[in-house]
Amino acid sequence: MHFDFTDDQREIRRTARELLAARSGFERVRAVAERDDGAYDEALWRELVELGWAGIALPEAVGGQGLGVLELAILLEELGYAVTPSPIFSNAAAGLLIDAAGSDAQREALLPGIASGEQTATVALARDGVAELVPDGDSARWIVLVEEGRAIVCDALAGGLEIAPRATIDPTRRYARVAVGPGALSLELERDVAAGLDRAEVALAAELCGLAERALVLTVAYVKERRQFGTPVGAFQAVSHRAAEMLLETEGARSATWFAAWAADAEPASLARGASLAKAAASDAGRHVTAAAIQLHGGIGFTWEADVHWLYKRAQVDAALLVPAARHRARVARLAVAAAAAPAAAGAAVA
Amino acid sequence: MHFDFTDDQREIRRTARELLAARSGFERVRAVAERDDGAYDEALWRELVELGWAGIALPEAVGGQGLGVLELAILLEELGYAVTPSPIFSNAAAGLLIDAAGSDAQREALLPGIASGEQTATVALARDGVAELVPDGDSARWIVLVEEGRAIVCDALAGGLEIAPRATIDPTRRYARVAVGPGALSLELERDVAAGLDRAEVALAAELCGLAERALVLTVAYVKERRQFGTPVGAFQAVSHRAAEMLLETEGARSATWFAAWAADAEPASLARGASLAKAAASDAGRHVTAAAIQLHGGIGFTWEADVHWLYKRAQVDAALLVPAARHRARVARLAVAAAAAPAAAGAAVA
Amino acid sequence: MDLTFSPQATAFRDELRAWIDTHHPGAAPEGEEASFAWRVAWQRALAADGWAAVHWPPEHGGRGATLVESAIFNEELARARVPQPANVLGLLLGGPTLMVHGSEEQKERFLSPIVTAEEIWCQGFSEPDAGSDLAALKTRAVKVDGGWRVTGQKVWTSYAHHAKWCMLVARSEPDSARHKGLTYFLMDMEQAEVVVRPLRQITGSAEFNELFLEEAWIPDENVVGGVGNGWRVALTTLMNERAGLAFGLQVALRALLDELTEVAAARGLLASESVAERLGDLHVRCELLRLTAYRGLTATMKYGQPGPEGSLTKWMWSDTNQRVSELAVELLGPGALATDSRWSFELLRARGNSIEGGTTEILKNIVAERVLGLPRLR
Amino acid sequence: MDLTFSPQATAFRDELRAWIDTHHPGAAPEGEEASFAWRVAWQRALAADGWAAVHWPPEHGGRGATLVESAIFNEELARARVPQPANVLGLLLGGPTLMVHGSEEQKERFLSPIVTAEEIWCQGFSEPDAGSDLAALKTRAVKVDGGWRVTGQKVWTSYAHHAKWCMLVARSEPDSARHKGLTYFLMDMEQAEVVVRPLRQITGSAEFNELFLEEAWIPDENVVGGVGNGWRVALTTLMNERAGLAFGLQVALRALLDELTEVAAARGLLASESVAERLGDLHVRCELLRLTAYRGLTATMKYGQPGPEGSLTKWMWSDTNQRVSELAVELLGPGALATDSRWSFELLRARGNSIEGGTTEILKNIVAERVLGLPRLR
Repeated sequence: MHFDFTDDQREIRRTARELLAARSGFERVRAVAERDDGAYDEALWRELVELGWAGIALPEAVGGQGLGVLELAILLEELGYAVTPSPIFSNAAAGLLIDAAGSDAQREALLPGIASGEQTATVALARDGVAELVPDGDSARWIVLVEEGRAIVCDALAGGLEIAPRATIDPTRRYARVAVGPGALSLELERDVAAGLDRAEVALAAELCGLAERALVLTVAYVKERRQFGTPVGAFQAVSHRAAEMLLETEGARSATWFAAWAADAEPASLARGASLAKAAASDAGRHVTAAAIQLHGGIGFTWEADVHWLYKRAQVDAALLVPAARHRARVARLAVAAAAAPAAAGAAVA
Repeated sequence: MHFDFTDDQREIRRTARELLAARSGFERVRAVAERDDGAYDEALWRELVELGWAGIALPEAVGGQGLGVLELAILLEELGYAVTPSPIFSNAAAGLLIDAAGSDAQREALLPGIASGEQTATVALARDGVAELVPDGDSARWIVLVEEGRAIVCDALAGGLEIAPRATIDPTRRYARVAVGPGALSLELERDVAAGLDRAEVALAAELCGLAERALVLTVAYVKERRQFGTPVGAFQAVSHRAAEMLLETEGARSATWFAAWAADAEPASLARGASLAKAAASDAGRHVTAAAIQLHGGIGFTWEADVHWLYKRAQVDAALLVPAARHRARVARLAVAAAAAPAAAGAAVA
Repeated sequence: MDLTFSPQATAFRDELRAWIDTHHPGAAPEGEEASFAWRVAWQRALAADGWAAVHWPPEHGGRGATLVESAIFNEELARARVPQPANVLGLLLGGPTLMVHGSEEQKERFLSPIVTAEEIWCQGFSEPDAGSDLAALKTRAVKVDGGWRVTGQKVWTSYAHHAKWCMLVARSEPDSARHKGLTYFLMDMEQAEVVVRPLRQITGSAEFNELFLEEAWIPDENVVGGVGNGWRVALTTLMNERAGLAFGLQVALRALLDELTEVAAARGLLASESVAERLGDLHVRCELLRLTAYRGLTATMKYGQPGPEGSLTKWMWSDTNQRVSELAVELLGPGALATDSRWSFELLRARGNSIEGGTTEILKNIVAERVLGLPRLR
Repeated sequence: MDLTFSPQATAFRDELRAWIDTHHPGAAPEGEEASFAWRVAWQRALAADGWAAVHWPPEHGGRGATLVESAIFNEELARARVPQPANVLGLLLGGPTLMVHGSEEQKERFLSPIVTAEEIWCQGFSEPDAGSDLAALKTRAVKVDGGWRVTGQKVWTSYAHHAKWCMLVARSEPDSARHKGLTYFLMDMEQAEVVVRPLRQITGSAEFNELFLEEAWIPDENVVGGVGNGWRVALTTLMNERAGLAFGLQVALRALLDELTEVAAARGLLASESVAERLGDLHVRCELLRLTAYRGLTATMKYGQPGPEGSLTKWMWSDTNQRVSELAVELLGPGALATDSRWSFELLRARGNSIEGGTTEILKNIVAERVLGLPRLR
């Protein structure tokens, strides 16, 4: 039992933290957010791709790095921490889903481009063939739409899709509405979608954890400095206890997300429960902690000039993507009932 | 628009507050709670009956005082404030239901005894003829059971009922489990049950408001006196802000309960919404505020010797009686949809 | 207890409704300037028929409306989805403050152009280092011949770029501490020594401004309530701030919630107990707010001025308003976060509710200290 | 990261499970005295096979279990629904404190009878006026020939009526302030100068006691860690308090939640999304607690001793435990509040969770100050 990162995993974290601090500081995030077209920093994208991060959790056979969902989660937590404008998340989430649910032929056809970052992919839930908000939906080559337990992969170059860029409250990422028209070219992934979707949820949860973590860090620094009534405001329990609650939510979400990522790699039988724990906890933490950060910044936190709102906005969208937290919670309860009804051979893991 | 009590109503409040402070202080509550049989103070009951309070909201024609649900609510708030061990609530709630849902003949047969306190009544929801917890179910002559929109009145003296006294966490009131056997004598109330049940909910909400109010008063007094770290604990925001939240919940619940009581008397079209607002708000307030009171009393609050637990315990049971708060909330939403679909002639009232 | 409106109040409401029906200004035009001009025109229309300042006494162009009628006025405006008059700060804060603390000359000079929107007012209280801690303000007023020279910075000043007059609190005794040595001024915004810079919010729009004052000029006759008495005068303004807008805000909140309820019902979502319970919870909160506000009105009528209980309703309102748009996003899914959805703006704007006009933390302090009588720390 | 147990830890668990299977003491007998005697017998059975003090070093009768094995030990006890050993305070708090701060003679004298339950221990820290503010304690120890005479009052002393030894912190320097001038003693409970009075809780039962000390005698050799060093020694005890029981408590919480889930499922309540979501919410909280506790274990292994993060898990546990019985009442209706229902006791007992062993308010202070590094007030 070792519930912490290995040295190699720490190294990924350190590299990402340093690179993104240097190349994706808030001034760069702001520059992207304030562009009319919201175009990402091409040079940064190339750099991430060169580090192999587009395919970090994909098998070496398709050009990935052959690392695990856990390593991807570490990376995405850092990308969330930096609110980096980048298609890394959407591409990785779609890659995880295709890797898990695609046939060998489908994986060989689709994954190399995703792993190399040359033909990116994205994923969203659809209803009647329409996905209201697809992250990077206007730049991805492959758009994976999940509806009623089926996943189809649409080729954006092949026509038949209506893809309309759609501005959201989160200007640090590009989004599009995607509707599948009658002439669209798509193929259905042949294997079970659930485990792939769960892996995508873990990726999303990791980004949410990073957003919460950063919101907490900014807030703690601010309330130590900001003085009112002759004392740093962080000394008031109204502030310090709320900050403690932010920590509680953030650390709880990270525990669940790391567990789920580990389970995806090492104990797939625990993935369904883990992914639901992670998404439920991280979408709450992401939304609550970033909202608390605005509140504890006071008036400043409500200004465009302060950076805390980028975190809040991204967290809102992340929490709304894929399956809503309420459904994950209900699922956790039903999984508990099922587990009680059919107690498996006691697992060897901590949870 | 005058959202406050009249002088007459204030007089009821003052009389009740003074009488119960003198005759139902915590030492008397404790004496009843610690008796094995939990028998009430007979002399107090006679005194309440002599004041006409057993039938305060029943028509003069059946021997009541002919006052309104609002006057009853004022009284029950005080009985909650004092956690008085007494069948007043159960008898009044059943009386309201019978008055609203009974035919003229049924009302003439049942209400005089209830109004005079000579043949008390009680009310509970049943499932398959069984009510798990009926307040004063072992002493009432008439037991009203509501099930699937029907209300039957059972005569406890006529046999055929299984009535088993049942101890609960609230030793300040007597409860029983009541099951209707095949030989039970019962009559079904002939008119619509909903409005009567709503009136009973308002009565319950009023008692909950009083419990919350008292818990707040005890807590504010305690945290002004209790010192830790060299200062009254009430100066710490962890305490003072929680006390402010207790006030917010208490006052919100009172606003709703008084509105609902007024509507029962003066604007029956608003009663359904009002009763649901009142029960939802008051059961939350009652449970939360009394729990917070224990917490803010610290270790002392967890002892049998401190009196704050009587409030907590009564509030738990009250909140669980009749229709659960969650169903009231759902009902409020559905009433809002219905109101939007068929906008009535704009009411003249504030809400 | 009588929760019906009196025949007079009902007549007032009916007359107002009928008037709004025939004078409804339609939808707001695009653009901030055009929209403000439209609100000025709207106020002039209101003023022409005596509806701009209903709560003011008739001698100053009002109707002497009762508190209930004032509440009805704000509710009806919100219900009809017409805007507040352009000079809302002059009408709600500036005028009433002058009526309490102003000299006869000041009332004569300033009140009438408030009603007609000839002169727009703004409020210069907050400073970057004196937000919740208003008594910490640093803007200093130096006495010179015939008046004062004021230097400093103000923030969260809405309407500053349209305003002729600013209600300004500044430190008129050098090195005075906290609440002492402050004076309340009316400052002419039309001078080079006052620079207004829009302050963009997280919504992307700029409702507020920063003011930079560099020896701005204020003549002696524009001191309100006497030199050194600024804290007391400012409290009158703040009291009106918390009391005044509540009824309009709460009707707007209810309208928003009704809209969400309708959308949810139309999508069939209310078949789910979970959705019905969560929506119902917000309806309950909304109604508790409204009922508690009306209770406060009765108390105010009884005791002559709004009490600290107004802090409760501001707190309830901001909390509930935040919950409505949050629930909208949860129920309606990610599309609600697109800028073409009305919910996305509401979600962002609502985050300010628990900060503006007294943070929730400060409101809880006020409730604890002034309603519950708990001790202050230190 | 590796969340599986090592082969050794798994072997430890399997051996323990098998041992418990064959030594399970069955259900507790009725009555407090009988129940305690049964727990003493249970501890002796554990001790006979080396299971009583698994986390102690072998030379003192332990197994030198790793932190993970200790966690497994507590989890397995809870899972099998067998009680903690009778001398839990000696095993978890007293022994470990002596191993750090005690003299060789003290270890020789006191440790072994802890393991065998020959001598039961209790803890005398809290006082009526020194609850959360432990440094305010007033019980005074006066130096006399060969020892000390101690006078004062202690409260929340569990096991006092069974105990031979009390870990007692008292003020040994008259008029010393706060953390200074305190000394940590081992006080013999078997003397007339110590009066134990049971303290009844809101559940009706008396888990705790009050201690009244009137010139109670403590010989010099029973000072632990030196005169005047009591605060530091007491902190060691408190640190072990928060760390030790977490794993058992959390398994008990999960068992309770599973029971509620089963009852709800059996009644068909999980068909409602609302019920499934609310139950699921508690399962999520329960799992976050468990996972975070295991993360804390890894951190403790790395840094040598439990960190202040333990405050997070205590807080999460008490909050979640309270929610479980509250939800039980909401889902199961008023019958759950009858004393013949297992939920009614849980509901009342859980209210103490956020008070005992550090109130949630104090835990938030600790998290804010020691984990986040926020300034203290004054």
